Amino acid sequence: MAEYREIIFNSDKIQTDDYFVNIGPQHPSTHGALRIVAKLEGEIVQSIDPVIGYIHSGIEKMCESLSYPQLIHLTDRMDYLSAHMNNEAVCLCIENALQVEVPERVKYIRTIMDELTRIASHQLWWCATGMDMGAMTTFFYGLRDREPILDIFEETCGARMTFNYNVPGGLMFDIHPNFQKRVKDFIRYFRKKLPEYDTLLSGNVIFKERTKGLGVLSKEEAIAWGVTGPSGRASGYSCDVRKLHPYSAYPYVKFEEKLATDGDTFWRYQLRIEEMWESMKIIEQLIDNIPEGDFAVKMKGVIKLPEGEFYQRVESARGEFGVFIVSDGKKNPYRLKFRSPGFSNLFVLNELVKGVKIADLVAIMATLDLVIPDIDR
Amino acid sequence: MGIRKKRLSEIESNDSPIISTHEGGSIVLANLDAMFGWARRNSLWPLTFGTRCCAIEFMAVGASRHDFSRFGNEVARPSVRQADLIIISGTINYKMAPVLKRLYDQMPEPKYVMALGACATSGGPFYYNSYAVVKGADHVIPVDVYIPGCPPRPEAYFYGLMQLQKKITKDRYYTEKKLLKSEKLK
Amino acid sequence: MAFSIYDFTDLAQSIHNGLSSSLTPVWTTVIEWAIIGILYILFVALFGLFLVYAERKVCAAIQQRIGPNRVGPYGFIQTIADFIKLLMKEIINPKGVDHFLYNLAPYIVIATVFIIISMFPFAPGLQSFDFDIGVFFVTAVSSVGVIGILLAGWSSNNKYSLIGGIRSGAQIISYELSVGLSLITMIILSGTMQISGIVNGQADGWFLFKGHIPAFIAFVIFIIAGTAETNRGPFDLPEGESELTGGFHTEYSGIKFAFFFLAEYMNLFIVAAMVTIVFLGGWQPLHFGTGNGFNAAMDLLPPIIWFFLKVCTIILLIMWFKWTFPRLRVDQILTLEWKYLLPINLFNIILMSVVVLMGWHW
Amino acid sequence: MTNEELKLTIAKLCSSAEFKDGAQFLEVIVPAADLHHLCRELRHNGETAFDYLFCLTGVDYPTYFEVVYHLDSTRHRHVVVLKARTASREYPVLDTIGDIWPTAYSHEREVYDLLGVRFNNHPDMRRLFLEDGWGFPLRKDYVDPVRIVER
Repeated sequence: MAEYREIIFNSDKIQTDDYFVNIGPQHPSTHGALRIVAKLEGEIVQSIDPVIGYIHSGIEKMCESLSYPQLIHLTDRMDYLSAHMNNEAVCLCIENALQVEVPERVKYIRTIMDELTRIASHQLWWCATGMDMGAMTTFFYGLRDREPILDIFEETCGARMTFNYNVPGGLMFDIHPNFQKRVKDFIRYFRKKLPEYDTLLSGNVIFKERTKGLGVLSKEEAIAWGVTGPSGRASGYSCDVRKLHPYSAYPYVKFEEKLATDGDTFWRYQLRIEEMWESMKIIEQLIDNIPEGDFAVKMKGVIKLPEGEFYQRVESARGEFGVFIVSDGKKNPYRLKFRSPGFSNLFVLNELVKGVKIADLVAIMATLDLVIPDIDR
Repeated sequence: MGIRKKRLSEIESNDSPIISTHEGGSIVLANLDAMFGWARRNSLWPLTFGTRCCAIEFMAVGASRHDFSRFGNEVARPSVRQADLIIISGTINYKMAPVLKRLYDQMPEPKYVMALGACATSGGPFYYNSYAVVKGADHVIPVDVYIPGCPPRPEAYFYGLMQLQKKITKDRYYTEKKLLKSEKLK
Repeated sequence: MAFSIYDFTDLAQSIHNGLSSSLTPVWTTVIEWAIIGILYILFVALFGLFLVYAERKVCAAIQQRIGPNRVGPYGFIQTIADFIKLLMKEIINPKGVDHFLYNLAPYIVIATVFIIISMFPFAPGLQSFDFDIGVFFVTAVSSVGVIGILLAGWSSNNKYSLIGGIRSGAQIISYELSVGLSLITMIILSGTMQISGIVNGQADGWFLFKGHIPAFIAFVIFIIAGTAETNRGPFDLPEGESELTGGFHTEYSGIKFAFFFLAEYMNLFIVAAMVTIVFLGGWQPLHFGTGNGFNAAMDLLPPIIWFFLKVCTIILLIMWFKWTFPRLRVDQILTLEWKYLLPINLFNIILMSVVVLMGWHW
Repeated sequence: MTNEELKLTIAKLCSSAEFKDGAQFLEVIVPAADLHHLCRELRHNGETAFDYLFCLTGVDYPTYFEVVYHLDSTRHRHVVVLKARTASREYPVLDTIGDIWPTAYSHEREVYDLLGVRFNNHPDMRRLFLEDGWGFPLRKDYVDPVRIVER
């Protein structure tokens, strides 16, 4: 839909029925600096054109001039809500390329941190979804429950959001002695609080009316557009990397991959809530069994990957996150590409919003869970 | 008449312009300024503008634990026309810079800018080797307060907010405007 | 009467007598107008500021926060700071707006508020106009406010504003029906359209209890429709932050925005006051039957306090809606009105007519 | 299917494909002319059924650009990596595969934006992240003395 450009420059093509509205780059519902050019007829969206790049910072280019341990901190700033998974993806990629086996303890801690990050991310997504739907109070409930997780993160690695906790070969440092107790406290607390989310938002009749049957994405479409994560699983597309290509401690735990068949906005919402329950189950299975041992293996001072191409997929909070490293044997990568889940998820939006209202566009966008720096990189 | 107005150029930085102008009128103006300063610093409505991770910390500032509404700071306006404060929370790149500039221009006076986090202050982690990032938002618009951190903790935000409040208290907007006017007349 | 010491009729009469004894009738009228005008402006400003403060505290309580607490005790003068700041903000006239309409719109909205408020009896004798068709007048004037919003949306030369304005038009025109029909239901019960008559008719029991089921249905519908009329959540489509940034007031700054802001809260007061007058007995204390001890105890509280107590309760309820519910979609709002509220209302009118005809009300 | 079987199948579909084994996934170097044909076959052939394109990216080499396609099959769960090389670095061009996997349209725009590889038959070949008139930053010879602070 590049036609708005033509229309702007060729005034004889102007139609009186349709008009274009720029949503963003500064707009409360675009979750950052996304611009959506929407072609509207009255309130009804005809088609949209996502214009991205307002937060593009050239991370892939920067990585080419950084060494491997250095570039990990940039992955924090991409999808800052699943920073730990991004870190882990790069570390796993490097470890697989060097064929380093990390200690079991590292695997357990990484998995627990992954799942905590996932819960925190989904909580924030829940806040934002509620706000986009006009229910302001969700914002405060979600962030209230997110703070205890951030406390755990802070105690573990000193940062609330951008951890830089993973290093190739293990972790930056060992967990705090309080870690297990704090995590267990949190799980106990959050098991009580999570039903509140249903009471406040998903149990509400207005919410159900607004989301059910809206923005339906079929399984075939989801696969073809590469929509992964809870958004893809809502369409019945089994795409959980934790199940398909298990990494870290995921082979040791029992958990369900939640699937839905409807593929509408409501199920994209519901699956994220259910994922939080699953994440808590995973953490509970691991938290008492963290084995003793080293928190990192000794790596060489300068990490050099062998020549070749390496790909690592992990399940981030938004879907399949991939790292593709082309190495020429030097200490920094020749080419590094991040396959961000949001990128694919964003471009399916045009398929979902044809013929819906503006308010629905916002709702659909919210349940696709877009993090714009993740898309722009 | 015995009243001599000081020219703007004669006023030194520590020389309060209020005392030297009139005896009667200036005190009213000074009090007006104090009142406006009080009103402005206690009612800083931010624009909902966030680009990167700092925006999430900004949301955390608004949430229940930290709660910036205590400062009268919570009325986040989505429209620039009603906002007093742009909090640049995140990276500004070359594509975003004109947008930011435009937002700033659309804001009504008096307006304040806070650079939250390393990216907005200097480009932060994207300072070196990045082709897209503006090395500090102050290349685009004037910034009043810089808050370090990547991202800054909510406490840091509050410290920055208080610094901004202090700065606004010192504003002599009304008296200076009068002075400027009289300067022009001469 | 038990509340005669709280009656303002004598006070108003004595002021009037004092003025007319020394002045010509024309001057008396002018001065009385001025006094009333100043009183209303003061009331709107102060009560509006109080409502803004109350909303911030109420939403803070719902959201487990503290709310403003730095300016004055418990942040009580926070909104005064906001107001002074808004007064001193630069007023921007964006390029391409229709200047006349753009500047007129906020005044229409705020003027409507004043006209309607002049109809309300805050206490016995504290009412400036008392038409025969008071209720009709209130509903008629309250629809003028939407013209202000439509003009604001249209003249701003902004697509968000336009969508917001049109949404507001559709919404208020629809919900005006429900408001009107629920009022008609109550008019059937009360037998008068005069506001003082309605209030006086509830001396021995509020209409909410007198009218049995139909009155209760009308009450619920009136609160829903009234919330929609004030453009507040879950019906805040015209502003719909997440979709339309600011909606119809996107382009307004400074004092003009303050007018919209104030008018929103005063509309809240108007709806609450109408509910109070029509369903909850206006300034009448809570009475059951006649001449018992309970009624005497209730009379101890002055009527003006009763009035504001009821108003504030309703306002609290409407604020609670806003901070709990997600926003409706525009077609759902219209569906709710035309498919559910309107038929229920029409049925309810018949029910009420039967109740009144058969004399089943007290 | 195992990598060996995949190799046989692909060799049948496209005789000029070169294979590189021993890496993480099976890597196939496809001539640019056969790319679209092979992709269509891989997508619609029931045995291969590569219906999920999970990564598409470009790499800048000294004499050519290489576009790398990571394909996954949700039915058989096997992965193959296709690589197509442009004929030259001066005017790099390949066929689009967006009609086979629609997600490729946006990924190809990204490759065009950052590397300058054009795609034939792409309906919307615009810049994605950057504005018109920028260079192609992921090329190794990209210099921007104004915007880049070198360390």
